[in-house]
Amino acid sequence: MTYDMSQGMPAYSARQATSQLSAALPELDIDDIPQSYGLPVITFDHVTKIYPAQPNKPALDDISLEIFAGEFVFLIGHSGSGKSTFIRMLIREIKPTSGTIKVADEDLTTMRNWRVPYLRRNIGCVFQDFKLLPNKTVFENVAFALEVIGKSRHVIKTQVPEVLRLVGLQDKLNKRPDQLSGGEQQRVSIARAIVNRPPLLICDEPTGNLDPQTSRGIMDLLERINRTGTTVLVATHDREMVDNMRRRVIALDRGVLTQDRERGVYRVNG
Amino acid sequence: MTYDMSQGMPAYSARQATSQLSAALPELDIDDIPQSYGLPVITFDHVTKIYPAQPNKPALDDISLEIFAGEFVFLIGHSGSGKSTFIRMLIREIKPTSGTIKVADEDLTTMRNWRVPYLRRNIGCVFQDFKLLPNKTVFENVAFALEVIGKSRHVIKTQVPEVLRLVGLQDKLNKRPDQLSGGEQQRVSIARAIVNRPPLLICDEPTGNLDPQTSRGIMDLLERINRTGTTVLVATHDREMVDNMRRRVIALDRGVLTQDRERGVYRVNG
Amino acid sequence: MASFFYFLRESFTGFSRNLSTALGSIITIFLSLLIIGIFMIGGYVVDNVASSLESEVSITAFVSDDASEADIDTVESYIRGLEGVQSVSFTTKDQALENFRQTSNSDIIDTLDGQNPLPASIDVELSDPQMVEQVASQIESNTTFQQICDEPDNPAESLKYGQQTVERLFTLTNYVRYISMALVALLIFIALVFINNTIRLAILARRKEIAIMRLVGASNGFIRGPFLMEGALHAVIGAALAVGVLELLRYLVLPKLQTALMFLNFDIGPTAFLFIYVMLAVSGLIIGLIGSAFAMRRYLKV
Amino acid sequence: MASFFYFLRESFTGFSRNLSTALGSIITIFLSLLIIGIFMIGGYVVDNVASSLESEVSITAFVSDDASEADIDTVESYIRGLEGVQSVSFTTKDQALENFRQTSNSDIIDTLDGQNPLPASIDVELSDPQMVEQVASQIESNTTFQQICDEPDNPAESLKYGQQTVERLFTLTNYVRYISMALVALLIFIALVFINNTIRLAILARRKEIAIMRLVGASNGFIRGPFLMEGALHAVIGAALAVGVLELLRYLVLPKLQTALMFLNFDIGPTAFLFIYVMLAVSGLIIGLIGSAFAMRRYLKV
Ligand SMILES: Nc1ncnc2c1ncn2[C@@H]1O[C@H](COP(=O)(O)OP(=O)(O)OP(=O)(O)O)[C@@H](O)[C@H]1O
Ligand SMILES: Nc1ncnc2c1ncn2[C@@H]1O[C@H](COP(=O)(O)OP(=O)(O)OP(=O)(O)O)[C@@H](O)[C@H]1O
Ligand SMILES: [Mg+2]
Ligand SMILES: [Mg+2]
Repeated sequence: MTYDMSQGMPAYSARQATSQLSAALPELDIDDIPQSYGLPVITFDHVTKIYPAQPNKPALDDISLEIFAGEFVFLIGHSGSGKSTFIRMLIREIKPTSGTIKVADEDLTTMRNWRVPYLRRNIGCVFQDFKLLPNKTVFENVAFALEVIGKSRHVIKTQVPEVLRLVGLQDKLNKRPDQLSGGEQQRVSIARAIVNRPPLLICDEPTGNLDPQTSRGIMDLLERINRTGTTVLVATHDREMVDNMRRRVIALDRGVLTQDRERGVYRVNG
Repeated sequence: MTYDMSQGMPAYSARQATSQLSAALPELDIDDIPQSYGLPVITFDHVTKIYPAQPNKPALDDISLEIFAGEFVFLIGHSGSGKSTFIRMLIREIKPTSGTIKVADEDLTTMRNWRVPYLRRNIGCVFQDFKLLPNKTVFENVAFALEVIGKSRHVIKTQVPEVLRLVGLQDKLNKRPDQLSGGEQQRVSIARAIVNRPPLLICDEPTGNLDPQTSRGIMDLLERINRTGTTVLVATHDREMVDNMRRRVIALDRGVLTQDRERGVYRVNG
Repeated sequence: MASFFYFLRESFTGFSRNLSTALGSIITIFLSLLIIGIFMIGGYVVDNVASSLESEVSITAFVSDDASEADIDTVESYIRGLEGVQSVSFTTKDQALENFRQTSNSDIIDTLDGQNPLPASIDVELSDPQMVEQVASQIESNTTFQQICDEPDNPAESLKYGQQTVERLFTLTNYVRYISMALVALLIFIALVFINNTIRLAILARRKEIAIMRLVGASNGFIRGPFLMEGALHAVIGAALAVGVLELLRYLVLPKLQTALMFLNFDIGPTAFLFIYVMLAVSGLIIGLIGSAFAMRRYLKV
Repeated sequence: MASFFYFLRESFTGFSRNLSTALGSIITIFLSLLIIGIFMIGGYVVDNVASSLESEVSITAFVSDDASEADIDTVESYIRGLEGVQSVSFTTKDQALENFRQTSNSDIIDTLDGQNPLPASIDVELSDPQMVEQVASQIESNTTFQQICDEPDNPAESLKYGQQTVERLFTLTNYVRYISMALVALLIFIALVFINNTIRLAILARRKEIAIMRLVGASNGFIRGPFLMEGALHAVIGAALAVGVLELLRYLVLPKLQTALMFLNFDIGPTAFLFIYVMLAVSGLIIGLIGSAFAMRRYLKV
């Protein structure tokens, strides 16, 4: 294959990238491959979400589950089955209609408004629609996640280019989002989510706009990040990826939890 | 499989949907399966596009090709290889830096500005980022494409619900885009593109946010639309789909045409 | 025509959807028109005062004590026939003394011991104050007047019309007019800028919407329609509000001001008000339409 | 402090990126402050006129022709010692006649045949025009004055200070003040509404940006910072422009107006101008900051 890595996917050897990231990632040893019986990072307890605009069809219906520290979980389901709703509740963009959600022992349903930014700084989130700041360059978009938590300009100047190189955007630093292709925007969103090394990483459809090769590169990256102890939750439609990686799979169907199994495959109905 | 069609994918039998659409689609007989040696609908003649913001790396580099009436063509390539640029030039959102582009014998490079809307009304386009009007409901977004070409309210009232049923959104008529899931928004964009039965249909990543089952439904729909004589161009990363359908595949790599073959598979490098 | 109704419907739904933007531009138009309206009313008041000052310009022709009544009648009817004269009246010596007593608060009258040094006079009111000099010279050249005037040696001395005062008055009222016109013009300009800014920002907030419409194949006219309609709708509502408030001012505040400030004349006719209101509505509409059209131009380059 | 510089940097880049929005709000602030400034200067002029009218309030105490100089001196020095009196001067009979001749344009003087019926008088200028009645009654009760006054039977008759005129003058100047204050208040209110509208629209145009910042974990303060900074920057630039234009007006237009309108007093001290400018800058800043903060509130509900 004559494909030049530096274009489609970041030019890193797995070894090199891992050591770079590991310097940045949470305090778990790299070799310490996490077990599912760690502490629960995410707890859903009979959670139901009914959007006011759609009162008689719950977007999520009585969901109870636990996700443990260090897990790598796929969230699958048909279009409109509630995956993004699940994720939006985790970062408290919305509140559940009933039930309780806990993230790292904090109850999101009773959390005070002013604490929400601190919650979000501990959750890296790749949004399905990217949510890049249109008036900032790629560099500034990623740097923003660091500025928000008060990192010094020196730290920003070194970490941002590094993480952009990891997602293969080293030569797009000064472009604005509307000067990027769809897949490049998606990778900026991924870079922003991982740049401040959050203990919890949530990705909503992180490879929907990426070709298979770049997707595989991103997935490898997520897996390596997971291996450093970060809990990773990925909502996806990519059957190939789910089937190949064989991790825990949670399936939703019209808001109902239909499947939750270790080493699962892409199949929505139990 | 217990999956209810009316949720994930439109509740139509292939027969029924075909007859509904055929009443609406261009004047080719359904049985008249088009041959690639029809008239050229799209002609690229040594087209190069260099974005001012990125002057030393052409987004498209000396592309020459022809797409004929009635063809079904996949456009593949890595993230950032120029697929969306290709499409944006077809609807004259941007002009090529050099070379000429013809759509149905009209030269887009010399086309007068006031004629552009008429060009666009003859091209159904599914945008990678959906481009839905945020202040209009699903119904209104789709209806807008008909209002623009001056269709009567009666026609709108019958055709819009029909096409929304085809993409499985019959119960979301009155939602606004921000009340929809990513995949639902994508399907609204598809509905808008096909509702006025354009002779040329261009889809940029139409299934990036859709689960495999819904994707297959959409692809079946596109195929049936193609069978009525509509020329269809689909930019995609969905390897499974390309490999299964075995249609003409055009591959781009960093702006260069690397492959153009009948009955191709997903492979970027010739 | 069908698309007119489409535009109308669109502008109404756009209205309810972008309520806060809509309110913003309506309030801006309303306040702008209100200021303009208040200043137009103020302009009328100033004009009233100026013309009442001007109308006080009159000519007094002093008549000698021994002029015969016939001669006086001749002169009076001669003056009445002159161009620019509105009315002519006669003031006897006694009336003159009485007037003086009333207008002057000096004690000089008391010292006269029954004498009356004041002459009788013919008082000429002018219909056109600017013609005062011409009328005066015509009176002066009248032979009968030259005989009966108070100072026959120099008839001009018997004519009083305060040349200086008249001239000063004209410069004053003209200045007041110019200044208030400049102020109104400035305010209208400022209102225009405000409204244009508001509309520009409102459209800026919807530039993405406009771009999408264009990508879907809407022609510029089709896109412009609802926005123009919306601008016009805002203008009409804003103008209606301004007219309403001005009517309130007219019936509630003006009468109070009038009793308080007797020396100003707030008596503005209903046609003047009608004129002001029509002006406001029309200019609001023009501003709204042109502002929208102008603000949209740069988003409609295809 | 580090984030202060972050905010500053952000507001500058925000500035250059959203140039047309920025220009819009700057122009709005500039024009609003300019109107307010012009009306504040106008207020000073009105005040000048009012107080010069008020300062013309004086008391004239008529003295009989046969009063001795010693008595007059006694009364003068008595009056000089009264509270509220600014200066005292003496007008002889001849001067009185001359003054009368100049101020009155009636021919009555010519008829006096060398007589001088006018009395001499002591003229009292007041430092506080509102004390006119009090000073007058004190003069009236002075025994020396009662002897030398023009009408010894009724000393009050020898004192002229135009009670009615004074009262009318006060109501007039007060009314003018109230009306101009009301007008200035209205204009300030309108300017506030305009600025708030502008800022609201500008932030509305960026509501998506704000929402994204919040989703990425920025605290409200962190988001508000650059926007407030930007609002303040616009306010400062707008205020500077307004001050510049007012300075131009002050040095180019005011002198011309002064020569044209002699009867108005445009003589406003530099401290008054300084006060106006500081007021403009401060109010612009407050408006910009509070406007931004207020406009942002609804987008910062978490
Ligand atoms: N703000 C909202 N108001 C009303 N309904 C909503 C809103 N947001 C989402 N929904 C509805 O809730 C359901 C779940 O939406 P969600 O975005 O969670 O789906 P999803 O699993 O992410 O789908 P996709 O894979 O297409 O992104 C959908 O039917 C959607 O229409
Ligand atoms: N407005 C722009 N200004 C400068 N460069 C641009 C602009 N738009 C796109 N580009 C660049 O041109 C290249 C091609 O972009 P394009 O959007 O065509 O890619 P694509 O094939 O659609 O990718 P994807 O699959 O990720 O959507 C990319 O490198 C992109 O960064
Ligand atoms: Mg989703
Ligand atoms: Mg693309």
